[in-house]
Amino acid sequence: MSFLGGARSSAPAGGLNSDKIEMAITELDTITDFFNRMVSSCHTKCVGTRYTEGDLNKAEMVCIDRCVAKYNEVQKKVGEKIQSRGAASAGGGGFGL
Amino acid sequence: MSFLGGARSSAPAGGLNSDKIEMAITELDTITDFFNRMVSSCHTKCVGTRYTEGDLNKAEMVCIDRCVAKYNEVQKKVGEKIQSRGAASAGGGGFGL
Amino acid sequence: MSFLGGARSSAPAGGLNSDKIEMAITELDTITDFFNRMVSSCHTKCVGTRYTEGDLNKAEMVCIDRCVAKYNEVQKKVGEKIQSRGAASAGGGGFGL
Amino acid sequence: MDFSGFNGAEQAHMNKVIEKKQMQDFLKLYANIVEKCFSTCCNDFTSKALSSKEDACVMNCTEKFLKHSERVGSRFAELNAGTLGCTRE
Amino acid sequence: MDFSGFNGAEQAHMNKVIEKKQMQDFLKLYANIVEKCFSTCCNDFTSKALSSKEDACVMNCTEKFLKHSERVGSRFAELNAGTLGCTRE
Amino acid sequence: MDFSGFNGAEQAHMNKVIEKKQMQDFLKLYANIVEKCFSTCCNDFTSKALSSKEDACVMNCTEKFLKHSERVGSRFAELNAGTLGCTRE
Repeated sequence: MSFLGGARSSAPAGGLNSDKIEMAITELDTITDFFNRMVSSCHTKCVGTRYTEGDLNKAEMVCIDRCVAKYNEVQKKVGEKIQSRGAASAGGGGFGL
Repeated sequence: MSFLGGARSSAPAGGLNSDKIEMAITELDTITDFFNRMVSSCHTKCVGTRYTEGDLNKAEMVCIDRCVAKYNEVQKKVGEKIQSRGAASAGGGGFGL
Repeated sequence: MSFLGGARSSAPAGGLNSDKIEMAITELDTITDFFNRMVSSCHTKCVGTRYTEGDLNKAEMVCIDRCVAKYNEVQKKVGEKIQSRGAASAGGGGFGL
Repeated sequence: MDFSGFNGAEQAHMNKVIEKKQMQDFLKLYANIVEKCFSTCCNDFTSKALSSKEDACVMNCTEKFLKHSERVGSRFAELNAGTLGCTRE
Repeated sequence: MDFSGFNGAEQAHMNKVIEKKQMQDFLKLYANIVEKCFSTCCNDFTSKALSSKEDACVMNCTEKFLKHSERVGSRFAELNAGTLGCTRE
Repeated sequence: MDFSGFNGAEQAHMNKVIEKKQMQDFLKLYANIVEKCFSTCCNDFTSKALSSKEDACVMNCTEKFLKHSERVGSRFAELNAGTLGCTRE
Protein backbone atom coordinates (compact mmCIF):
# COMPACT_ATOMS: atom_id res chain seq x y z
CA MET A 1 0.00 0.00 0.00
CA SER A 2 2.62 2.53 -0.99
CA PHE A 3 0.00 5.25 -1.36
CA LEU A 4 -0.73 4.93 2.35
CA GLY A 5 2.81 5.41 3.54
CA GLY A 6 3.28 8.69 1.74
CA ALA A 7 1.29 10.70 4.24
CA ARG A 8 3.51 9.80 7.18
CA SER A 9 4.59 12.80 9.19
CA SER A 10 7.69 12.91 11.38
CA ALA A 11 7.50 11.93 15.05
CA PRO A 12 7.21 14.61 17.75
CA ALA A 13 9.76 14.84 20.56
CA GLY A 14 7.69 12.65 22.91
CA GLY A 15 4.10 11.49 23.46
CA LEU A 16 1.80 10.13 20.78
CA ASN A 17 1.37 11.54 17.30
CA SER A 18 -2.23 10.48 16.89
CA ASP A 19 -2.38 11.16 13.13
CA LYS A 20 0.60 8.92 12.57
CA ILE A 21 -0.81 6.23 14.83
CA GLU A 22 -4.16 6.42 13.09
CA MET A 23 -2.48 6.08 9.72
CA ALA A 24 -0.56 3.03 10.93
CA ILE A 25 -3.78 1.45 12.22
CA THR A 26 -5.51 2.10 8.89
CA GLU A 27 -2.57 0.46 7.12
CA LEU A 28 -2.73 -2.53 9.47
CA ASP A 29 -6.50 -2.89 9.01
CA THR A 30 -6.13 -2.62 5.24
CA ILE A 31 -3.45 -5.29 4.98
CA THR A 32 -5.40 -7.61 7.27
CA ASP A 33 -8.55 -7.12 5.22
CA PHE A 34 -6.68 -7.85 1.98
CA PHE A 35 -5.14 -10.94 3.54
CA ASN A 36 -8.49 -12.26 4.78
CA ARG A 37 -10.08 -11.75 1.37
CA MET A 38 -7.15 -13.54 -0.26
CA VAL A 39 -7.51 -16.49 2.12
CA SER A 40 -11.19 -16.72 1.28
CA SER A 41 -10.75 -16.29 -2.50
CA CYS A 42 -7.95 -18.85 -2.74
CA HIS A 43 -9.90 -21.29 -0.58
CA THR A 44 -12.75 -21.08 -3.07
CA LYS A 45 -10.42 -21.48 -6.04
CA CYS A 46 -8.12 -24.22 -4.73
CA VAL A 47 -9.46 -26.27 -1.84
CA GLY A 48 -11.91 -29.07 -2.58
CA THR A 49 -15.03 -29.45 -0.46
CA ARG A 50 -15.20 -33.19 0.02
CA TYR A 51 -13.22 -33.18 3.27
CA THR A 52 -12.34 -36.84 3.38
CA GLU A 53 -9.03 -35.90 4.97
CA GLY A 54 -7.49 -33.00 6.88
CA ASP A 55 -4.36 -32.48 4.81
CA LEU A 56 -3.94 -30.31 1.76
CA ASN A 57 -3.01 -32.50 -1.19
CA LYS A 58 -0.22 -31.71 -3.64
CA ALA A 59 -2.49 -30.14 -6.27
CA GLU A 60 -4.13 -27.90 -3.68
CA MET A 61 -0.77 -26.72 -2.36
CA VAL A 62 0.51 -25.83 -5.82
CA CYS A 63 -2.75 -24.07 -6.60
CA ILE A 64 -2.61 -22.03 -3.36
CA ASP A 65 0.93 -20.82 -4.09
CA ARG A 66 -0.04 -19.64 -7.55
CA CYS A 67 -3.29 -18.18 -6.31
CA VAL A 68 -1.50 -15.97 -3.77
CA ALA A 69 0.91 -14.72 -6.43
CA LYS A 70 -1.92 -14.02 -8.84
CA TYR A 71 -4.09 -12.32 -6.24
CA ASN A 72 -1.20 -10.02 -5.37
CA GLU A 73 -0.64 -9.19 -9.00
CA VAL A 74 -4.32 -8.37 -9.46
CA GLN A 75 -4.16 -6.15 -6.39
CA LYS A 76 -1.23 -4.21 -7.83
CA LYS A 77 -2.84 -3.83 -11.27
CA VAL A 78 -6.16 -2.69 -9.85
CA GLY A 79 -4.36 -0.20 -7.58
CA GLU A 80 -2.49 1.28 -10.53
CA LYS A 81 -5.66 1.46 -12.60
CA ILE A 82 -7.60 3.24 -9.86
CA GLN A 83 -4.79 5.71 -9.22
CA SER A 84 -4.34 6.47 -12.92
CA ARG A 85 -8.02 7.25 -13.06
CA GLY A 86 -7.92 9.40 -9.94
CA ALA A 87 -10.95 7.52 -8.78
CA ALA A 88 -10.72 8.31 -5.09
CA SER A 89 -14.00 10.14 -5.61
CA ALA A 90 -15.82 7.01 -6.71
CA GLY A 91 -16.31 5.65 -3.20
CA GLY A 92 -18.64 6.64 -0.43
CA GLY A 93 -17.91 10.28 -1.06
CA GLY A 94 -19.61 9.95 -4.40
CA PHE A 95 -23.19 10.34 -3.26
CA GLY A 96 -23.17 13.83 -1.95
CA LEU A 97 -22.50 13.49 1.78
CA MET B 1 -33.32 7.21 7.83
CA SER B 2 -35.90 9.52 9.36
CA PHE B 3 -36.05 7.43 12.51
CA LEU B 4 -32.40 8.27 13.17
CA GLY B 5 -32.75 11.99 12.88
CA GLY B 6 -35.54 12.18 15.40
CA ALA B 7 -33.30 11.71 18.42
CA ARG B 8 -31.22 14.77 17.69
CA SER B 9 -30.76 16.99 20.73
CA SER B 10 -29.98 20.68 20.56
CA ALA B 11 -26.39 21.89 20.54
CA PRO B 12 -24.76 23.09 23.75
CA ALA B 13 -23.28 26.58 24.03
CA GLY B 14 -19.78 25.40 23.02
CA GLY B 15 -17.66 22.23 22.94
CA LEU B 16 -18.74 18.84 21.61
CA ASN B 17 -22.08 17.22 22.30
CA SER B 18 -20.80 13.66 22.06
CA ASP B 19 -24.25 12.05 21.93
CA LYS B 20 -25.14 14.19 18.95
CA ILE B 21 -21.82 13.48 17.26
CA GLU B 22 -22.21 9.78 17.88
CA MET B 23 -25.68 9.84 16.39
CA ALA B 24 -24.37 11.65 13.31
CA ILE B 25 -21.59 9.07 12.90
CA THR B 26 -24.10 6.22 13.21
CA GLU B 27 -26.22 7.90 10.54
CA LEU B 28 -23.18 8.31 8.28
CA ASP B 29 -22.13 4.68 8.77
CA THR B 30 -25.66 3.48 8.10
CA ILE B 31 -26.05 5.42 4.87
CA THR B 32 -22.62 4.29 3.66
CA ASP B 33 -23.43 0.67 4.46
CA PHE B 34 -26.75 0.91 2.60
CA PHE B 35 -24.99 2.51 -0.36
CA ASN B 36 -22.30 -0.17 -0.51
CA ARG B 37 -24.88 -2.95 -0.39
CA MET B 38 -26.83 -1.24 -3.16
CA VAL B 39 -23.71 -0.99 -5.32
CA SER B 40 -23.05 -4.67 -4.81
CA SER B 41 -26.67 -5.79 -5.37
CA CYS B 42 -27.13 -3.72 -8.52
CA HIS B 43 -23.78 -4.91 -9.86
CA THR B 44 -25.00 -8.50 -9.51
CA LYS B 45 -28.35 -7.69 -11.13
CA CYS B 46 -27.19 -5.44 -13.97
CA VAL B 47 -23.54 -5.73 -14.95
CA GLY B 48 -22.45 -8.63 -17.14
CA THR B 49 -19.34 -10.61 -16.26
CA ARG B 50 -17.71 -11.07 -19.63
CA TYR B 51 -15.58 -7.96 -19.40
CA THR B 52 -14.69 -7.65 -23.04
CA GLU B 53 -14.78 -3.88 -22.62
CA GLY B 54 -14.51 -1.30 -19.85
CA ASP B 55 -17.62 0.74 -20.59
CA LEU B 56 -21.12 0.15 -19.33
CA ASN B 57 -23.40 -0.56 -22.27
CA LYS B 58 -26.81 1.03 -22.76
CA ALA B 59 -28.78 -1.87 -21.31
CA GLU B 60 -26.57 -1.94 -18.22
CA MET B 61 -27.00 1.79 -17.65
CA VAL B 62 -30.78 1.61 -17.87
CA CYS B 63 -30.81 -1.40 -15.56
CA ILE B 64 -28.64 0.38 -12.99
CA ASP B 65 -30.91 3.42 -12.88
CA ARG B 66 -33.98 1.27 -12.28
CA CYS B 67 -32.14 -0.93 -9.83
CA VAL B 68 -31.23 2.05 -7.64
CA ALA B 69 -34.82 3.28 -7.64
CA LYS B 70 -36.15 -0.16 -6.81
CA TYR B 71 -33.58 -0.81 -4.09
CA ASN B 72 -34.56 2.47 -2.46
CA GLU B 73 -38.21 1.58 -2.61
CA VAL B 74 -37.53 -1.81 -1.02
CA GLN B 75 -35.57 -0.08 1.70
CA LYS B 76 -38.47 2.24 2.50
CA LYS B 77 -41.04 -0.59 2.49
CA VAL B 78 -38.93 -2.83 4.68
CA GLY B 79 -38.32 0.06 7.10
CA GLU B 80 -42.05 0.75 7.38
CA LYS B 81 -42.81 -2.92 7.87
CA ILE B 82 -40.23 -3.29 10.63
CA GLN B 83 -41.41 -0.17 12.40
CA SER B 84 -45.06 -1.18 12.19
CA ARG B 85 -44.11 -4.44 13.81
CA GLY B 86 -42.03 -2.78 16.50
CA ALA B 87 -39.35 -5.30 15.75
CA ALA B 88 -36.43 -3.46 17.28
CA SER B 89 -36.21 -6.37 19.69
CA ALA B 90 -35.59 -8.90 16.93
CA GLY B 91 -31.92 -8.06 16.55
CA GLY B 92 -28.92 -8.87 18.67
CA GLY B 93 -30.85 -7.93 21.76
CA GLY B 94 -33.08 -10.90 21.11
CA PHE B 95 -30.91 -13.59 22.64
CA GLY B 96 -30.87 -12.55 26.25
CA LEU B 97 -27.73 -10.43 26.58
CA MET C 1 -16.63 -18.51 24.71
CA SER C 2 -15.10 -19.90 27.87
CA PHE C 3 -11.60 -19.04 26.67
CA LEU C 4 -12.56 -15.37 26.70
CA GLY C 5 -13.89 -15.27 30.24
CA GLY C 6 -10.76 -16.74 31.75
CA ALA C 7 -8.73 -13.57 31.39
CA ARG C 8 -11.04 -11.52 33.59
CA SER C 9 -9.17 -9.54 36.24
CA SER C 10 -10.73 -8.38 39.50
CA ALA C 11 -12.39 -4.97 39.69
CA PRO C 12 -10.45 -1.99 41.09
CA ALA C 13 -11.76 0.01 44.06
CA GLY C 14 -13.58 2.53 41.83
CA GLY C 15 -13.50 3.94 38.29
CA LEU C 16 -13.20 1.92 35.10
CA ASN C 17 -10.91 -1.03 34.54
CA SER C 18 -10.48 -0.48 30.81
CA ASP C 19 -8.87 -3.88 30.13
CA LYS C 20 -11.82 -5.61 31.70
CA ILE C 21 -14.31 -3.43 29.84
CA GLU C 22 -12.51 -4.03 26.57
CA MET C 23 -12.58 -7.77 27.16
CA ALA C 24 -16.32 -7.61 27.86
CA ILE C 25 -16.89 -5.65 24.65
CA THR C 26 -14.85 -8.18 22.65
CA GLU C 27 -16.96 -10.95 24.19
CA LEU C 28 -20.16 -9.09 23.30
CA ASP C 29 -18.99 -8.45 19.72
CA THR C 30 -17.95 -12.07 19.32
CA ILE C 31 -21.26 -13.50 20.53
CA THR C 32 -23.19 -11.08 18.35
CA ASP C 33 -21.12 -11.98 15.31
CA PHE C 34 -21.64 -15.70 15.94
CA PHE C 35 -25.37 -15.11 16.35
CA ASN C 36 -25.65 -13.12 13.13
CA ARG C 37 -23.78 -15.77 11.16
CA MET C 38 -26.03 -18.45 12.65
CA VAL C 39 -29.14 -16.50 11.63
CA SER C 40 -27.80 -16.20 8.11
CA SER C 41 -26.65 -19.85 7.83
CA CYS C 42 -29.89 -21.28 9.18
CA HIS C 43 -31.92 -18.99 6.93
CA THR C 44 -30.09 -20.44 3.94
CA LYS C 45 -30.55 -24.01 5.17
CA CYS C 46 -34.17 -23.84 6.36
CA VAL C 47 -36.25 -21.00 4.96
CA GLY C 48 -37.69 -21.34 1.48
CA THR C 49 -37.43 -18.43 -0.95
CA ARG C 50 -40.85 -18.44 -2.54
CA TYR C 51 -42.36 -15.98 -0.08
CA THR C 52 -46.00 -16.67 -0.81
CA GLU C 53 -46.74 -16.05 2.87
CA GLY C 54 -45.16 -14.30 5.85
CA ASP C 55 -45.32 -17.13 8.37
CA LEU C 56 -42.77 -19.85 8.95
CA ASN C 57 -44.33 -23.21 8.21
CA LYS C 58 -44.02 -26.26 10.43
CA ALA C 59 -41.13 -27.82 8.50
CA GLU C 60 -39.19 -24.57 8.58
CA MET C 61 -39.67 -24.20 12.32
CA VAL C 62 -38.45 -27.72 13.04
CA CYS C 63 -35.50 -27.21 10.72
CA ILE C 64 -34.54 -23.93 12.43
CA ASP C 65 -34.55 -25.51 15.89
CA ARG C 66 -32.28 -28.33 14.75
CA CYS C 67 -30.09 -25.96 12.77
CA VAL C 68 -29.39 -23.82 15.83
CA ALA C 69 -28.47 -26.88 17.88
CA LYS C 70 -26.21 -28.20 15.14
CA TYR C 71 -24.55 -24.85 14.52
CA ASN C 72 -23.74 -24.60 18.21
CA GLU C 73 -22.28 -28.08 18.25
CA VAL C 74 -20.11 -27.28 15.24
CA GLN C 75 -18.94 -24.13 16.98
CA LYS C 76 -17.90 -26.10 20.06
CA LYS C 77 -16.13 -28.80 18.03
CA VAL C 78 -14.25 -26.29 15.89
CA GLY C 79 -13.23 -24.36 19.01
CA GLU C 80 -11.84 -27.51 20.64
CA LYS C 81 -10.02 -28.47 17.46
CA ILE C 82 -8.41 -25.06 17.09
CA GLN C 83 -7.37 -24.94 20.74
CA SER C 84 -5.93 -28.46 20.66
CA ARG C 85 -3.86 -27.38 17.72
CA GLY C 86 -2.77 -24.17 19.39
CA ALA C 87 -3.61 -22.45 16.16
CA ALA C 88 -3.92 -18.92 17.46
CA SER C 89 -0.95 -18.16 15.23
CA ALA C 90 -2.82 -19.09 12.07
CA GLY C 91 -4.73 -15.83 11.85
CA GLY C 92 -3.69 -12.38 10.79
CA GLY C 93 -0.55 -12.68 12.86
CA GLY C 94 0.60 -15.37 10.48
CA PHE C 95 1.96 -13.15 7.76
CA GLY C 96 4.80 -11.46 9.53
CA LEU C 97 3.33 -8.21 10.77
CA MET D 1 -22.93 -12.23 29.95
CA ASP D 2 -21.92 -12.14 33.58
CA PHE D 3 -21.21 -8.66 34.95
CA SER D 4 -21.19 -9.68 38.61
CA GLY D 5 -17.52 -8.72 38.96
CA PHE D 6 -18.22 -5.19 37.65
CA ASN D 7 -18.50 -2.13 39.83
CA GLY D 8 -21.19 0.51 39.35
CA ALA D 9 -19.26 2.70 36.92
CA GLU D 10 -18.29 -0.32 34.85
CA GLN D 11 -21.85 -1.64 34.72
CA ALA D 12 -23.13 1.78 33.68
CA HIS D 13 -20.54 1.95 30.93
CA MET D 14 -21.37 -1.55 29.69
CA ASN D 15 -25.08 -0.73 29.65
CA LYS D 16 -24.35 2.22 27.39
CA VAL D 17 -22.16 0.03 25.15
CA ILE D 18 -24.88 -2.62 24.95
CA GLU D 19 -27.49 0.00 24.13
CA LYS D 20 -25.37 1.35 21.29
CA LYS D 21 -24.67 -2.16 20.06
CA GLN D 22 -28.38 -3.00 19.97
CA MET D 23 -28.97 0.05 17.81
CA GLN D 24 -26.18 -1.04 15.45
CA ASP D 25 -27.46 -4.62 15.40
CA PHE D 26 -30.93 -3.41 14.57
CA LEU D 27 -29.58 -1.31 11.69
CA LYS D 28 -27.55 -4.28 10.45
CA LEU D 29 -30.61 -6.52 10.58
CA TYR D 30 -32.53 -3.89 8.62
CA ALA D 31 -29.79 -3.65 5.96
CA ASN D 32 -29.53 -7.44 5.76
CA ILE D 33 -33.26 -7.82 5.20
CA VAL D 34 -33.27 -5.16 2.47
CA GLU D 35 -30.33 -6.81 0.71
CA LYS D 36 -31.65 -10.35 1.01
CA CYS D 37 -35.27 -9.62 0.10
CA PHE D 38 -34.27 -7.36 -2.79
CA SER D 39 -31.98 -10.09 -4.15
CA THR D 40 -34.64 -12.75 -3.93
CA CYS D 41 -37.72 -10.78 -4.94
CA CYS D 42 -36.55 -8.25 -7.54
CA ASN D 43 -35.47 -9.71 -10.84
CA ASP D 44 -37.31 -7.60 -13.36
CA PHE D 45 -35.68 -4.32 -14.35
CA THR D 46 -37.96 -3.37 -17.23
CA SER D 47 -39.55 -0.91 -14.82
CA LYS D 48 -38.22 1.14 -11.93
CA ALA D 49 -41.35 0.70 -9.81
CA LEU D 50 -41.96 -2.36 -7.65
CA SER D 51 -44.59 -4.62 -9.20
CA SER D 52 -47.37 -5.79 -6.88
CA LYS D 53 -45.87 -9.27 -7.03
CA GLU D 54 -42.46 -7.97 -6.00
CA ASP D 55 -44.04 -5.88 -3.28
CA ALA D 56 -45.86 -8.88 -1.80
CA CYS D 57 -42.69 -10.94 -1.99
CA VAL D 58 -40.68 -8.27 -0.15
CA MET D 59 -43.31 -7.97 2.58
CA ASN D 60 -43.50 -11.73 3.14
CA CYS D 61 -39.73 -12.02 2.99
CA THR D 62 -39.34 -9.32 5.64
CA GLU D 63 -41.97 -10.83 7.90
CA LYS D 64 -40.47 -14.27 7.56
CA PHE D 65 -36.92 -13.09 8.16
CA LEU D 66 -37.94 -11.34 11.37
CA LYS D 67 -39.78 -14.41 12.61
CA HIS D 68 -36.79 -16.54 11.68
CA SER D 69 -34.41 -14.22 13.50
CA GLU D 70 -36.62 -14.22 16.60
CA ARG D 71 -36.84 -18.00 16.60
CA VAL D 72 -33.10 -18.43 16.25
CA GLY D 73 -32.69 -15.90 19.10
CA SER D 74 -34.99 -17.89 21.39
CA ARG D 75 -33.30 -21.21 20.70
CA PHE D 76 -29.85 -19.67 21.05
CA ALA D 77 -30.78 -18.11 24.38
CA GLU D 78 -32.08 -21.44 25.69
CA LEU D 79 -28.98 -23.32 24.59
CA ASN D 80 -26.59 -20.81 26.07
CA ALA D 81 -28.51 -19.91 29.20
CA GLY D 82 -26.16 -22.06 31.25
CA THR D 83 -22.89 -22.13 29.35
CA LEU D 84 -22.54 -18.41 28.71
CA GLY D 85 -23.60 -17.43 32.22
CA CYS D 86 -26.31 -15.08 30.94
CA THR D 87 -27.37 -13.76 34.33
CA ARG D 88 -27.96 -10.06 34.17
CA GLU D 89 -28.80 -8.31 37.41
CA MET E 1 -26.66 14.99 6.03
CA ASP E 2 -27.85 18.07 7.83
CA PHE E 3 -25.31 19.64 10.14
CA SER E 4 -27.18 22.93 10.55
CA GLY E 5 -27.69 22.32 14.28
CA PHE E 6 -23.96 21.79 14.84
CA ASN E 7 -21.68 24.38 16.36
CA GLY E 8 -18.20 25.13 14.97
CA ALA E 9 -16.32 22.56 17.02
CA GLU E 10 -18.86 19.89 16.17
CA GLN E 11 -18.73 20.64 12.45
CA ALA E 12 -14.93 20.55 12.49
CA HIS E 13 -15.02 17.18 14.23
CA MET E 14 -17.57 15.79 11.78
CA ASN E 15 -15.49 16.97 8.83
CA LYS E 16 -12.52 15.03 10.19
CA VAL E 17 -14.71 11.98 10.71
CA ILE E 18 -16.08 12.22 7.18
CA GLU E 19 -12.58 12.59 5.73
CA LYS E 20 -11.42 9.48 7.54
CA LYS E 21 -14.52 7.60 6.45
CA GLN E 22 -13.93 8.53 2.80
CA MET E 23 -10.43 7.09 3.06
CA GLN E 24 -11.83 3.87 4.54
CA ASP E 25 -14.58 3.71 1.92
CA PHE E 26 -12.03 4.13 -0.83
CA LEU E 27 -9.90 1.30 0.59
CA LYS E 28 -13.00 -0.89 0.87
CA LEU E 29 -13.94 -0.16 -2.73
CA TYR E 30 -10.41 -1.06 -3.76
CA ALA E 31 -10.51 -4.36 -1.83
CA ASN E 32 -13.96 -5.15 -3.23
CA ILE E 33 -12.81 -4.62 -6.80
CA VAL E 34 -9.75 -6.82 -6.31
CA GLU E 35 -11.87 -9.59 -4.80
CA LYS E 36 -14.65 -9.40 -7.37
CA CYS E 37 -12.45 -9.07 -10.46
CA PHE E 38 -10.06 -11.78 -9.28
CA SER E 39 -13.00 -14.13 -8.69
CA THR E 40 -14.49 -13.49 -12.10
CA CYS E 41 -11.36 -13.24 -14.21
CA CYS E 42 -8.85 -15.70 -12.73
CA ASN E 43 -9.75 -19.34 -13.11
CA ASP E 44 -6.55 -20.88 -14.42
CA PHE E 45 -3.94 -21.83 -11.83
CA THR E 46 -1.55 -23.74 -14.06
CA SER E 47 0.64 -20.64 -13.93
CA LYS E 48 1.30 -18.02 -11.27
CA ALA E 49 1.49 -15.15 -13.75
CA LEU E 50 -1.58 -13.35 -15.06
CA SER E 51 -2.27 -14.33 -18.66
CA SER E 52 -2.90 -11.47 -21.10
CA LYS E 53 -6.52 -12.54 -21.26
CA GLU E 54 -6.86 -12.43 -17.49
CA ASP E 55 -5.08 -9.09 -17.39
CA ALA E 56 -7.48 -7.56 -19.92
CA CYS E 57 -10.44 -8.97 -18.01
CA VAL E 58 -9.22 -7.49 -14.72
CA MET E 59 -8.67 -4.05 -16.31
CA ASN E 60 -12.13 -3.99 -17.91
CA CYS E 61 -13.72 -5.33 -14.74
CA THR E 62 -12.09 -2.56 -12.68
CA GLU E 63 -13.06 0.15 -15.14
CA LYS E 64 -16.61 -1.10 -15.31
CA PHE E 65 -16.97 -1.45 -11.55
CA LEU E 66 -15.82 2.14 -11.01
CA LYS E 67 -18.23 3.44 -13.63
CA HIS E 68 -21.00 1.38 -12.09
CA SER E 69 -20.21 2.68 -8.60
CA GLU E 70 -20.19 6.28 -9.87
CA ARG E 71 -23.50 5.83 -11.64
CA VAL E 72 -25.16 4.31 -8.56
CA GLY E 73 -23.73 7.21 -6.55
CA SER E 74 -25.25 9.81 -8.88
CA ARG E 75 -28.69 8.19 -8.91
CA PHE E 76 -28.64 7.67 -5.16
CA ALA E 77 -27.71 11.31 -4.57
CA GLU E 78 -30.58 12.47 -6.81
CA LEU E 79 -33.11 10.24 -5.10
CA ASN E 80 -32.07 11.26 -1.62
CA ALA E 81 -31.35 14.93 -2.24
CA GLY E 82 -34.62 15.81 -0.56
CA THR E 83 -35.40 13.00 1.83
CA LEU E 84 -32.03 12.80 3.54
CA GLY E 85 -31.63 16.56 3.78
CA CYS E 86 -28.23 16.49 2.08
CA THR E 87 -27.45 20.17 2.42
CA ARG E 88 -23.88 20.72 3.37
CA GLU E 89 -22.79 24.22 4.09
CA MET F 1 5.07 -2.66 8.66
CA ASP F 2 7.86 -0.21 9.31
CA PHE F 3 7.74 1.44 12.72
CA SER F 4 11.28 2.82 12.57
CA GLY F 5 10.01 6.41 12.65
CA PHE F 6 8.03 5.73 15.85
CA ASN F 7 9.14 6.83 19.31
CA GLY F 8 8.89 4.56 22.35
CA ALA F 9 5.40 5.57 23.40
CA GLU F 10 4.13 5.18 19.84
CA GLN F 11 5.69 1.74 19.44
CA ALA F 12 4.24 0.61 22.76
CA HIS F 13 0.80 1.82 21.68
CA MET F 14 1.08 0.09 18.30
CA ASN F 15 2.14 -3.16 19.98
CA LYS F 16 -1.02 -3.05 22.07
CA VAL F 17 -3.11 -2.31 19.00
CA ILE F 18 -1.51 -5.19 17.11
CA GLU F 19 -2.07 -7.55 20.04
CA LYS F 20 -5.74 -6.63 20.17
CA LYS F 21 -6.04 -6.99 16.41
CA GLN F 22 -4.51 -10.48 16.50
CA MET F 23 -7.14 -11.49 19.05
CA GLN F 24 -9.89 -10.11 16.81
CA ASP F 25 -8.40 -11.78 13.74
CA PHE F 26 -8.25 -15.07 15.57
CA LEU F 27 -11.91 -14.77 16.57
CA LYS F 28 -12.84 -13.88 13.01
CA LEU F 29 -10.94 -16.88 11.67
CA TYR F 30 -12.77 -19.05 14.19
CA ALA F 31 -16.17 -17.66 13.15
CA ASN F 32 -15.30 -18.03 9.46
CA ILE F 33 -14.34 -21.68 9.90
CA VAL F 34 -17.55 -22.46 11.80
CA GLU F 35 -19.65 -20.76 9.13
CA LYS F 36 -17.84 -22.32 6.17
CA CYS F 37 -17.58 -25.86 7.55
CA PHE F 38 -21.17 -25.85 8.80
CA SER F 39 -22.36 -24.72 5.35
CA THR F 40 -20.40 -27.39 3.55
CA CYS F 41 -20.78 -30.31 5.96
CA CYS F 42 -24.26 -29.99 7.46
CA ASN F 43 -27.11 -30.59 5.09
CA ASP F 44 -29.32 -33.01 6.96
CA PHE F 45 -31.77 -31.49 9.43
CA THR F 46 -33.78 -34.58 10.25
CA SER F 47 -31.83 -34.69 13.50
CA LYS F 48 -30.38 -32.03 15.78
CA ALA F 49 -27.25 -34.02 16.58
CA LEU F 50 -24.20 -34.07 14.33
CA SER F 51 -23.91 -37.40 12.51
CA SER F 52 -20.53 -39.12 12.61
CA LYS F 53 -20.13 -38.32 8.94
CA GLU F 54 -20.85 -34.63 9.54
CA ASP F 55 -18.51 -34.63 12.49
CA ALA F 56 -15.63 -36.07 10.46
CA CYS F 57 -16.32 -33.57 7.68
CA VAL F 58 -16.24 -30.63 10.10
CA MET F 59 -12.97 -31.82 11.66
CA ASN F 60 -11.27 -32.27 8.28
CA CYS F 61 -12.67 -28.99 7.02
CA THR F 62 -11.29 -27.16 10.09
CA GLU F 63 -7.88 -28.79 9.81
CA LYS F 64 -7.69 -28.06 6.12
CA PHE F 65 -8.80 -24.47 6.49
CA LEU F 66 -6.14 -23.81 9.11
CA LYS F 67 -3.44 -25.36 6.95
CA HIS F 68 -4.69 -23.36 3.98
CA SER F 69 -4.66 -20.13 6.00
CA GLU F 70 -1.12 -20.84 7.24
CA ARG F 71 0.11 -21.56 3.72
CA VAL F 72 -1.42 -18.38 2.32
CA GLY F 73 0.18 -16.50 5.23
CA SER F 74 3.64 -17.89 4.44
CA ARG F 75 3.42 -17.10 0.74
CA PHE F 76 2.01 -13.66 1.41
CA ALA F 77 4.81 -12.89 3.87
CA GLU F 78 7.44 -13.98 1.32
CA LEU F 79 5.92 -11.91 -1.46
CA ASN F 80 5.58 -8.79 0.65
CA ALA F 81 8.79 -9.07 2.69
CA GLY F 82 10.33 -6.38 0.51
CA THR F 83 7.49 -4.28 -0.81
CA LEU F 84 5.66 -3.72 2.47
CA GLY F 85 8.83 -3.07 4.44
CA CYS F 86 7.92 -5.69 7.06
CA THR F 87 10.90 -5.11 9.31
CA ARG F 88 9.88 -5.13 12.93
CA GLU F 89 12.51 -4.23 15.46
